[in-house]
Amino acid sequence: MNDQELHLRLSATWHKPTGLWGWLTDNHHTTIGKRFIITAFVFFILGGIEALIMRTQLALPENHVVSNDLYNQLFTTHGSTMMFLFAVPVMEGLGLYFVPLMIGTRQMAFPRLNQFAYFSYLIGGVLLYVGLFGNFGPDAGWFAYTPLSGPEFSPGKRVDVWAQMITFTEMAALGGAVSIIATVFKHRAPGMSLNRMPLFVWGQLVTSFMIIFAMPSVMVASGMLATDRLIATHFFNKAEGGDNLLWQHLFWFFGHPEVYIIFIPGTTMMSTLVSAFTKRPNFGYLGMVLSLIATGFIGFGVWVHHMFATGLPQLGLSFFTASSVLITIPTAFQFFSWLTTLWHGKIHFHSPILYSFSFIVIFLIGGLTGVMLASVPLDWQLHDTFFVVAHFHYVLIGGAIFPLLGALTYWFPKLTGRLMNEKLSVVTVSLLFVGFNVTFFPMHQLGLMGMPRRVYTYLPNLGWTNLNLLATVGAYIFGLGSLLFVLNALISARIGVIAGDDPWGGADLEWATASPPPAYNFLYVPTVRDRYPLWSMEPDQPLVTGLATDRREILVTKLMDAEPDHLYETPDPSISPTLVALGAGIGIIAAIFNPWGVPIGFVLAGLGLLGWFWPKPPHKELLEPQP
Amino acid sequence: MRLIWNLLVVLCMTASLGLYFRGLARLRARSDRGIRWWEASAFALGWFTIGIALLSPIARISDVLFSVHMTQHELLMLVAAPLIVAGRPMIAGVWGLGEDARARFLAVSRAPAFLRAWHAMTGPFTVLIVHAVVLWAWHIPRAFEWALHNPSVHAMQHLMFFITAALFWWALIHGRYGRVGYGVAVFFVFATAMHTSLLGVLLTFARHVWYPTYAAHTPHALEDQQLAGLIMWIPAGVIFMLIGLALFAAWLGESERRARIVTMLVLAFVLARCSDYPSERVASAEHLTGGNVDRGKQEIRQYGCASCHTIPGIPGADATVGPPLDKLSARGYLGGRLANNPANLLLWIRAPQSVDPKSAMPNVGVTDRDARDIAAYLYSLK
Amino acid sequence: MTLTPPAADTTPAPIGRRLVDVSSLPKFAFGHRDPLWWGVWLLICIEGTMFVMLAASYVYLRGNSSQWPPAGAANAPLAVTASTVALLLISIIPTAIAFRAALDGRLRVIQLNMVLVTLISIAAAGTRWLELTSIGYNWNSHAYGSVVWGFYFMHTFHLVSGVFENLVFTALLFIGPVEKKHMVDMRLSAIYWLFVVVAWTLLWGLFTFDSLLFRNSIIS
Amino acid sequence: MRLLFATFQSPLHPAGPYARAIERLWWVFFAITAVIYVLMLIGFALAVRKGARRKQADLSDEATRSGARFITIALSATTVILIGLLFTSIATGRDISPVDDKVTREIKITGHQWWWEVQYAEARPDMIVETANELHLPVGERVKLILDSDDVIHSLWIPNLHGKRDLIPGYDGVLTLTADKTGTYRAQCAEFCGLQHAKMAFLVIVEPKADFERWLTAQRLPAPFPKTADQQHGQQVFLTSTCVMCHAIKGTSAGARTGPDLTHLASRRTLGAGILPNTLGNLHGWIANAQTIKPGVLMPPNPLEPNDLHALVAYLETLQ
Repeated sequence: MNDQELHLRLSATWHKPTGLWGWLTDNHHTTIGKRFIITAFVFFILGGIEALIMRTQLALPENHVVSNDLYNQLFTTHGSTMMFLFAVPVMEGLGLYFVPLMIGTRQMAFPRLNQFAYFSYLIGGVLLYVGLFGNFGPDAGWFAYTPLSGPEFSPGKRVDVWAQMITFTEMAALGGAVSIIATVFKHRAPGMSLNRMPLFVWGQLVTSFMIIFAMPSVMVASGMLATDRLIATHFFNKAEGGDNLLWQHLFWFFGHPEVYIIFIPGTTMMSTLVSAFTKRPNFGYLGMVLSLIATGFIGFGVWVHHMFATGLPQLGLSFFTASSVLITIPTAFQFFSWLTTLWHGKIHFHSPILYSFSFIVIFLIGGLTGVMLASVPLDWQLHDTFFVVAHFHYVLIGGAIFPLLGALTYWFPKLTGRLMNEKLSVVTVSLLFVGFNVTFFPMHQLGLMGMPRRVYTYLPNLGWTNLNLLATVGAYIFGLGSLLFVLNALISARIGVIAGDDPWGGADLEWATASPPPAYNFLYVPTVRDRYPLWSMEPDQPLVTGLATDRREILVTKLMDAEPDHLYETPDPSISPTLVALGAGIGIIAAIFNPWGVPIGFVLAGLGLLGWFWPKPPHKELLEPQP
Repeated sequence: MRLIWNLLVVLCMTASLGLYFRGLARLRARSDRGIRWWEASAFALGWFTIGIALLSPIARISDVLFSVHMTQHELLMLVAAPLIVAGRPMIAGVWGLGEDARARFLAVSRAPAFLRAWHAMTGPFTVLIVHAVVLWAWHIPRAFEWALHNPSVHAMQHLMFFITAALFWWALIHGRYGRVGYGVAVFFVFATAMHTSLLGVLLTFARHVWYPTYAAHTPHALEDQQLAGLIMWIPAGVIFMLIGLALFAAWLGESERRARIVTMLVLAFVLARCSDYPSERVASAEHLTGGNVDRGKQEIRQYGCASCHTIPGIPGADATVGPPLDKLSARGYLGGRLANNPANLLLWIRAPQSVDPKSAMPNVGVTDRDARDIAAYLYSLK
Repeated sequence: MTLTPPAADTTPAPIGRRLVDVSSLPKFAFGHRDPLWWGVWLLICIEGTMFVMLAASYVYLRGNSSQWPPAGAANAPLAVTASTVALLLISIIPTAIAFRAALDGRLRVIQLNMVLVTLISIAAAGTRWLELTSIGYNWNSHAYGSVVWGFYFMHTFHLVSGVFENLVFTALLFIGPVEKKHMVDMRLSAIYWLFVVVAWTLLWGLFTFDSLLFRNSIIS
Repeated sequence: MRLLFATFQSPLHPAGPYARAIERLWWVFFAITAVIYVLMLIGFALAVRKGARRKQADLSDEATRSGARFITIALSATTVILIGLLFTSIATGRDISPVDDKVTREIKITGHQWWWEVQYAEARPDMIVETANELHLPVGERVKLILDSDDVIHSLWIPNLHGKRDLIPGYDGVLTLTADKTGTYRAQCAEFCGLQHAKMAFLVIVEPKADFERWLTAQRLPAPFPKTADQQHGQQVFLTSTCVMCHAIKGTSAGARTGPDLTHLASRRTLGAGILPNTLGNLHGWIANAQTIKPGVLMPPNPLEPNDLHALVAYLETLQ
């Protein structure tokens, strides 16, 4: 069989269904990954518009652009969107798209789970926005502190929408995480031992583990909140033995790791970019990996620093400060490694590396203000002020969005086959950088001048006006930059320069196949001999052959050393996972109005699951009944 | 009662130290391998920590302050236990025994029943669960109070803490999967860190004094309990993290080492599987060695390889002095000494005596060029 | 850096390349070699964390109340709750036998034991129903009621899914055709069932023996 | 208005020892982190310049060694600095959380949606002073604030005197503070508490001891009986309209506790929880329709006849 024939056969086997039916049934990781990314960007734009409306409202004191009621809905939706509907899904989307390509396999471990995850995510997101546009959007903050979010102080359906949205998006995140872990552990190309995985893949792995242990906590919490509201349980009702701080503990046990769930992929994209544009391996690979793991580990131990002002045991405060400060060390290691890599590398100035430079300038401020906030006395003054708003935007936009946009520019050819317009990209990154700093730097000052967070307006005589106006101007510049990025992506996807397989001379396996990759990813699964396979690829590097071409068979390798182990058939397109998501969706949304929705959704989802897992012919290797 | 237990502790500790260092001395007298100095130092440090935990004023104050008591327990479980385990006390201990006792011990330890029990007891999952159950069970108010009032029960509590912790660390560090299992170990360290932290969290945020005895000793019993919880949560969590990271680093190193072996195996695998693609077999064999298969065929006859070896494709080469050379590419080792790769094959063809002076294969003065051709031919065989 | 133009055929031709032929590898594997094994254990991690969070909430709420359980809060009769736990624990035996038998594909043994597991799990669901109908308080009675009903809700959800899974699996074993790789799934389903059993045993122990566990603690 | 808020609402303008300790800590942190930031940026600038000028990436062992050396040194320095900052922070934390309970006064502050209730504790119930949205403190005295909430979580933040502390229903929070400079300081709710979180402010008036005692004595008196006919009419309006459903005026039959106690309304400086100066005009508008000024506030619009409204305000103005 020659390559042309092989190509035809594999294309037929891995054919992606098209049209509406295809949209509902396709489970290929590139399709799902791309969908996650695009949907997340739609939510990013919506969240951004909310931010601009809020900034417009705050531009002047006693302004009347929106009412306080709408403002509260807007900031709640903005926070929830950016955390649950944008940051986590977009990072996972990139993982779904690129992890299999970077580790050299044809498909993820559980494609149907990914499909289910996507539809759960979509339903959750749409639910939130139906709420906002129908004027029953949640208004108790993205943290939904009880008792404010409880049945007594938030009557109506608003917070219910929020709680159910959480359940959905967390289900999606968990599904993706399970799939990514199994894929990374079992689908790596022969020779790619753990010690040779790209740092981006490590980031996805650590993030996924964090999701597995952090998200259940918020699901339990949002479940308790929902039942408190719907069937009058008393988890957070002080009068009947419940407790309000329990909510905060459960929420922040998830909420703090959440920050690192967003930030860790950001740092590994940063590592990818630094290495790709200096043509040099990252310094201290082992240290980088351990830093990621240490960050993940410590991330679970510091949630209490969101609660310094609640009056915790005095004794504990110094311990909590210490553990919060500890997390600086692994991040510092990564910084020094990038610095060293830049120093010893040959820097090629393309737009993606400019995003990395922005990351350094911006995130560093966020990191240093983080050290300030870890100090209990300072936190008592700065907590819940605009200083904190500035801090976490410096951390999250600086630490995750800038590397994300850089990585998308870098990987754009692999997603679309074309390069993004370089000149536009340079303008974009400049606008974003300037806009960002003009928006958020003054907020530090505002916080120190006593401006609290989450206020829909402020009095004219407090001296906050000028800085707020400045921040609003910056927000529009930042908005313009984001818009330009989206436009550049849309235009370049149609008329950009054709990129070819490997336009940047990248090191990792995703560049070893066509751009965009064919449905089967690799004509022959590659083998790997070190951490930077394409830089050290020798002409005689073996290829894997012998995988079936008439069904979607993939190679499973061993966890540690990626020795070929067995063959595994991944499922064809199917409607069942979509139906399961839909069934669960009907149930959980119905539950807002009537608790019987839960069992109904359970039954509907169960029927879908039957279709999902019931074995289909042709049956191979039958088991003969033994006497 | 207390005095008796303290005496017993002193006795046990002296005995164990004597046994360990006698074994260590014997081992080192026999060979320079075995237990390394840093391992022995770890043991000594762990032993010293036990002394601090059980015999210093810490032990006395721990009756009054829960936080000190907690420190004592963490010293036993998180400092002493892993250090002692790192010192390989079993090996040294066995060697420290007298000749007869050692023989008897070895006989018992090799009995299938004993092995089965030991195996069951030291599975990583088992030790995780056992340690967790012991830890949580002893913190149940009733159980803890019992230990506070009864020195024998208290001794039992310490013993159980220490033994289950030691088994936990033993299973993770030296356990049956060795370094391959360090990944599992990292996960189990994480799981243990999480559940012990949870206990710490519950103690920190509790509004009750869990153990009333302490309330009788100090008016600040609640603060004392919070401090105890915090010690269990944060400093202990940091120690867990550091151990976890160290194990993880070792795991990655092991994965690299194994991947090298696997790459070698894959190479053999590749060549062995080439049979379906004859032209590529030749091409890849030539690529690997830089030689020429056809010329190699000639040279094999010229150098007289056939008088000792059976070689497919060479007329008359069916001698049985040396091993047959078919499927050479699928072999793991050359001459029983060298890993099978092109460079080693060339070396072996040209100078077997320099690799293994006891080998019957002579140095027949093959030139580098010819050796490459011969190697190419041999690797092209099915 | 120069941008390479697109090649007509983007995949390198394998001529002259060494190939690793994997066609003879097995089509399935047991234990941690199998991706789905990881999927199931990760699912257990997720669900387990949820149970742990619920149990932690129980202990946390307990610490904030002066009386726990509140006066007059009567749990379901011990005989009923204990028989559910006993049934669940008994089901471990046939599960374990089927688990072993799956390794060498002894279909008869598996079928027999899966029928047993299914029957026992249905019986456990029955006693669970009795439990639910005889709890002496409601979820909206007090926080204690909320959290214990929380245990019940979460676990009954798992129990029903488990029964459903056992039923479907047993049906599959009889309807056939049974493939060798179903033995892998069979073992995974057994692992999950074991989790359902262990999770309840612990939760049940926590709230049933509450007074025994916490009797000595005092309020400051 | 300007006069009212003459002092900046800012942690950087401390008026008490605790806020001052935190301010000092802030400047220590600020200076050190600023130096680190500048050094890091210089480092990156140099690295980028170096990297840009190279012909080729340096993959030599020497480069690896020097990189490892740099990372080790830099990471050690980071750790040392962090430990230093940690101990500075802990030391300040100890300074601002006095262990002993030696205070001259206990004041209970209860958060409501969206106003503050203030109670000066006294042994005799009839001596208890109750006011709202205003905290008077004698200069130089250490006082203990007991913090509670009636509904949702609020957070009391008087940046010029101390850090913030949450008011959580069912938990008695404690904040001990001292003011050592007279003046008026603004405070604001810092935890999101619903619709009018933005307009839940608070004044802290630090006075010389004598002034404070005078104020306290005045506050203990019940409301004076209205003198003029207009004022008496106003009292009638108050007692017969919906006002009494929520408000109390000591000395009259009005005793509801949902809204602020109005016994000494006229002596207060602001209306609507620190958002309007307490002037005649503002009081009219506030009573007539507080919803336009503070949308969502629990006080309903009061469509009173004009003369009733004037009389009511005239009465309320007597409540000194």
